[in-house]
Amino acid sequence: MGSKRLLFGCLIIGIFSLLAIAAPLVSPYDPSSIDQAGLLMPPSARHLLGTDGLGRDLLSRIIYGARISLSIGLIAVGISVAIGLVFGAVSGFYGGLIDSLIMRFVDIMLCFPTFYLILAVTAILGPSIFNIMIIIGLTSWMGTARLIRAEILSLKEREFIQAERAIGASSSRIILRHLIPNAIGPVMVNATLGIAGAILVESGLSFLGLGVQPPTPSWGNILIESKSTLGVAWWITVFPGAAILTTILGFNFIAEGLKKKIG
Amino acid sequence: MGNLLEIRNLKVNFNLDDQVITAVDGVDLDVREGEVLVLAGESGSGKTVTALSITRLLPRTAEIVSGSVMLRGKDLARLSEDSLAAIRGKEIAYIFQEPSSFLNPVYTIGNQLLEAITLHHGKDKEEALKEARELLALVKIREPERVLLDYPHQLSGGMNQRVFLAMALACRPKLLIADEPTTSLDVTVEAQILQLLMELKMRLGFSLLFITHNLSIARRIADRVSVMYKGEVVEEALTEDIFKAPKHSHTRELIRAYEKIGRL
Amino acid sequence: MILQVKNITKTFIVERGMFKRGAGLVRALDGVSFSMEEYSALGVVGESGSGKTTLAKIILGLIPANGGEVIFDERMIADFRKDVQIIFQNPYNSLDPKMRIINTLAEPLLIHRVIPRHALKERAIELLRMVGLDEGALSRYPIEFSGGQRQRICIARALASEPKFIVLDEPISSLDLTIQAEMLDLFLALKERFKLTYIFISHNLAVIKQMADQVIVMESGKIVEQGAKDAIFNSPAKDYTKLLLEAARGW
Amino acid sequence: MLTYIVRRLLGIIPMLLGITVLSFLVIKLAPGKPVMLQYSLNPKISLEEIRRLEKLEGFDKPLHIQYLNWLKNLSRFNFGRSFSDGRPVTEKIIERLPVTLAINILSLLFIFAIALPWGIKCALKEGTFFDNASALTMFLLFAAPTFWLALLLMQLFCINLGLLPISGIASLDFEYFPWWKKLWDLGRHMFLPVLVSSLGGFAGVSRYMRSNMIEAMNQPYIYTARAKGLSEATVIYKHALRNAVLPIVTIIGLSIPGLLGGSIIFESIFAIPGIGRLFYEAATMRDLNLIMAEVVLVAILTMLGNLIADIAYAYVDPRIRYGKR
Repeated sequence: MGSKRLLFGCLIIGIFSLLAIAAPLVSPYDPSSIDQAGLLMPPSARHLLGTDGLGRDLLSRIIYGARISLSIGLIAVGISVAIGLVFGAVSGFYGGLIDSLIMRFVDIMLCFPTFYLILAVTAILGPSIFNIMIIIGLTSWMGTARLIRAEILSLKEREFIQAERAIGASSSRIILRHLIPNAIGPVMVNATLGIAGAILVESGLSFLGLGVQPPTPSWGNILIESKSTLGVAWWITVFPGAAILTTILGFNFIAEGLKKKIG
Repeated sequence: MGNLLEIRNLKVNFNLDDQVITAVDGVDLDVREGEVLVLAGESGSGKTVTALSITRLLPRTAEIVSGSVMLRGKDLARLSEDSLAAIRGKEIAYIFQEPSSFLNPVYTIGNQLLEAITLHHGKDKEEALKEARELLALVKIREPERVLLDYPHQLSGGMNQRVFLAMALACRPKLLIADEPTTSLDVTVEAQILQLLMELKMRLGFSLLFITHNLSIARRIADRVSVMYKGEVVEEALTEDIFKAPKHSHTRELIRAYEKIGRL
Repeated sequence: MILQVKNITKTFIVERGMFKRGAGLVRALDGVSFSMEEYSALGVVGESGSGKTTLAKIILGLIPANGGEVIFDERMIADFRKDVQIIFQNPYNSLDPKMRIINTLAEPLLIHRVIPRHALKERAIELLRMVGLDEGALSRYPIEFSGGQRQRICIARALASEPKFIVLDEPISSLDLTIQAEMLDLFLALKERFKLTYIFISHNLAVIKQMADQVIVMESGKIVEQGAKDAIFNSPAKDYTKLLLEAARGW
Repeated sequence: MLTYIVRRLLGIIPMLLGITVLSFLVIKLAPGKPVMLQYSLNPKISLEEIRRLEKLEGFDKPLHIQYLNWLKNLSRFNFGRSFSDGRPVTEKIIERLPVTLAINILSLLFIFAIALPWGIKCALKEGTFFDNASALTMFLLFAAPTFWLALLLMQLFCINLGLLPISGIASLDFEYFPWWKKLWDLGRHMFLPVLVSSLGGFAGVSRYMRSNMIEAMNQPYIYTARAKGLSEATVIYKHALRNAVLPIVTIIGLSIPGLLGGSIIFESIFAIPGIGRLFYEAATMRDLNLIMAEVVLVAILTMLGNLIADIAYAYVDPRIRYGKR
């Protein structure tokens, strides 16, 4: 069951990643080239997924959008896992005052609904792809930090860590050779879910017009148009949303599969 | 003495994701009226599964493949779930290994005890409360009023096991099945609980099926001993005989180990 | 004197439920003192909460004491971490689940540079044979072994650095009866072979009787009675010791 | 119990301090001077004027003094004036708050009224078609972006079926309706927003309830309950349910930030004049005073939600309420 899900998830994400990497090769049109033949054309042989309000090919825009959405997800989570890992590990391993300080900071950060914080910062710093990655990363590490801390606290109680100390292993050896290999599984699961979350946040931001700015296509900002084309051009609503849904599902499947694998 | 319980050819499988494991493989077992039968064996020998099979208290993955469980001529294996529920607690009661986790953490002792008292006999609240106090006195709990209002986590393991015993005896069952009831307790508390159990058995006259891996307990309390090994009963004999002249090689091995580390 | 334990105290802070005021202090150890001769075997007996395991961890320096000191005779114990080892109760928790047995066994050898790198594998095999396993175990993970086998691996790891002193903390109580008996034989054999001094902690008096020549009886963090094995078992002085013996013998 | 509550209430103080410091720093990230930002669109204002205004608002003082001044104003619920229309920020928020709270509270009720029994049913039918089908549905709900679901539902209910109004919270002629028609009108307008804001939480809570229930059903005390001879219904609804439901209390607290965050998106889609939409407008116009006030407000709401949930949980779980004797 676990491995089947894992495989399925990897397949989905693999396909999207390939499309994203090979975008210039596989997309039928340039994402910003306008087909004079018509705007809001329904799906046809010429435009597999139809065209948007400016007459741009929707499929090409979705393929290029995958680049933006996936890389934002990946890099944002990279940042958040790095921060979470450091804070969580320090907190769990050393305990005491530093632990309570870090955990209070986490509590405070968690009081801010992420979307408010992200929106506030993008509003102030301006919405660029770079800013969005950083901001999502900076506002989503708390879960990872708590997870790592809890893992390390429970591992520290396990007798094999005590046994390592008894044979004279140094702190760095214990952290690197025993704590991290044993804690990494749950972190991977958490990170995979984090990518899904980051992609969702990015699409929401872009949908609100405070994320990736047109004409650069992202799955969220393609959907902006669907507000005004509701009832007129269903394909503009359905396809980009389906791309987001499938990607999120893919990452969730991977996470579920990993969780089962780890036991 | 007649047989209170007769188990014949009991076979229990566990259906796991990718395999079927036979935990109990053709067990025959008799519990006589008023006796103490110790079912001894190491972990994984199938003794607990056998005990739980008697009233079908098994986890979902387990399946009784064949066999009969006759309680005074009634085959429990063929009873409907409802008729079996009428027998559980009333005629056959259980006590378990870790009393503190076998009691529900979110209800008071009083609540759980009253439930056992009123379930099989319609009693009004006053009567039931009186009965509850008497039961706690029976298991030698000194402050019954206080204990009735306590939650399980507020009591020690030994106290919880006493409460558990009171609960099991609420309907004066004919058979008490005790699954390693003292294993999680300290030796001094273990001795007290065992003593209490034997005293109550004399007073109330139930039969006791006692499951343990500890042969020194078997030696102390058993009339007869059945030894289980890999899902089968490999030997059954009077206590004296089995310690003096064990027949099966596994029994011999067990007794040798017991002589070495179980016996002072 | 290979070991002197002087007046050890240890208190733990415990939360007592959210609505009771503040935290309570529990005295896990209260003025514990004893000493051991070289090649002797000390049995520590007590019920849960008596402080046995805390004592073991303090001797090993795994947790700090609040007061008192532990002294290993410097002439005999050269390198503390190499020469003093511990075996824990639960073999299912004592091995890193993510590590092959060969790496687990190699760790103490690498840390203490006992032997050159190229001889690691050979030494690991030797260690496994010593505890009754064979080299097939090397490339496997802990999950593939039974409790008894895991405990054997733990012993092999403890012996890897050729210690002089071992603390055995309830090393057999989570195993099946027949396996327990085998393990005791193994300990006794290894004791002879490596001239070990050890502390054997157990709640089981019958096991203590076999494994120790000196005995300490503990209750709630204090030493109730200590003395030679025969004295404790045949003519106990304290009520608590009598109670324990009585419980172990039956009534 | 009282000491615990007092202790938790005292714990709020450092939290509040942290929340305000963090919010303050976020705003100070802004490149350029806030006053510049505020008046940059107004060509009539001279540089001297800006200096004067800066002094007036204390922007020339060191950071910690600015913070203290801000805190002082904050304690009087004075967040300054909105950059966009010059009205007091507090007034604007108070005007918008009831709608958002109403929708979120309705969503919470909706989530729990359906998700709890649903989760229990899945747990009891573990592994059956019903359970698997619902697992898949929840998985999909979890993965779908809320705003996309909102768009699809709007397409379906408002355009294809024409059953519901597409946006706003009331019809134009609302004021002239008799009370029952007002209620009906409100209901029709609220239906989709409440549904959309519930979906994500619904998936989460029902899965959580399911796993809690499965766990509870496998606990030793369930064997005890069966061994007593209790009926399966009593075993489930007395012994397992209580244990499975208790931790849900804390989930209410934890779901608050998600709901408030979601408000931004669905309020702007459905054109609902709540604080979410207000915040969105403030963000697009870089209305700093308003942004800051709302960030602090939602953080405090979240903190209070968690606090209440924690205390409630401690109260309902006897293991926490009473310690060991």
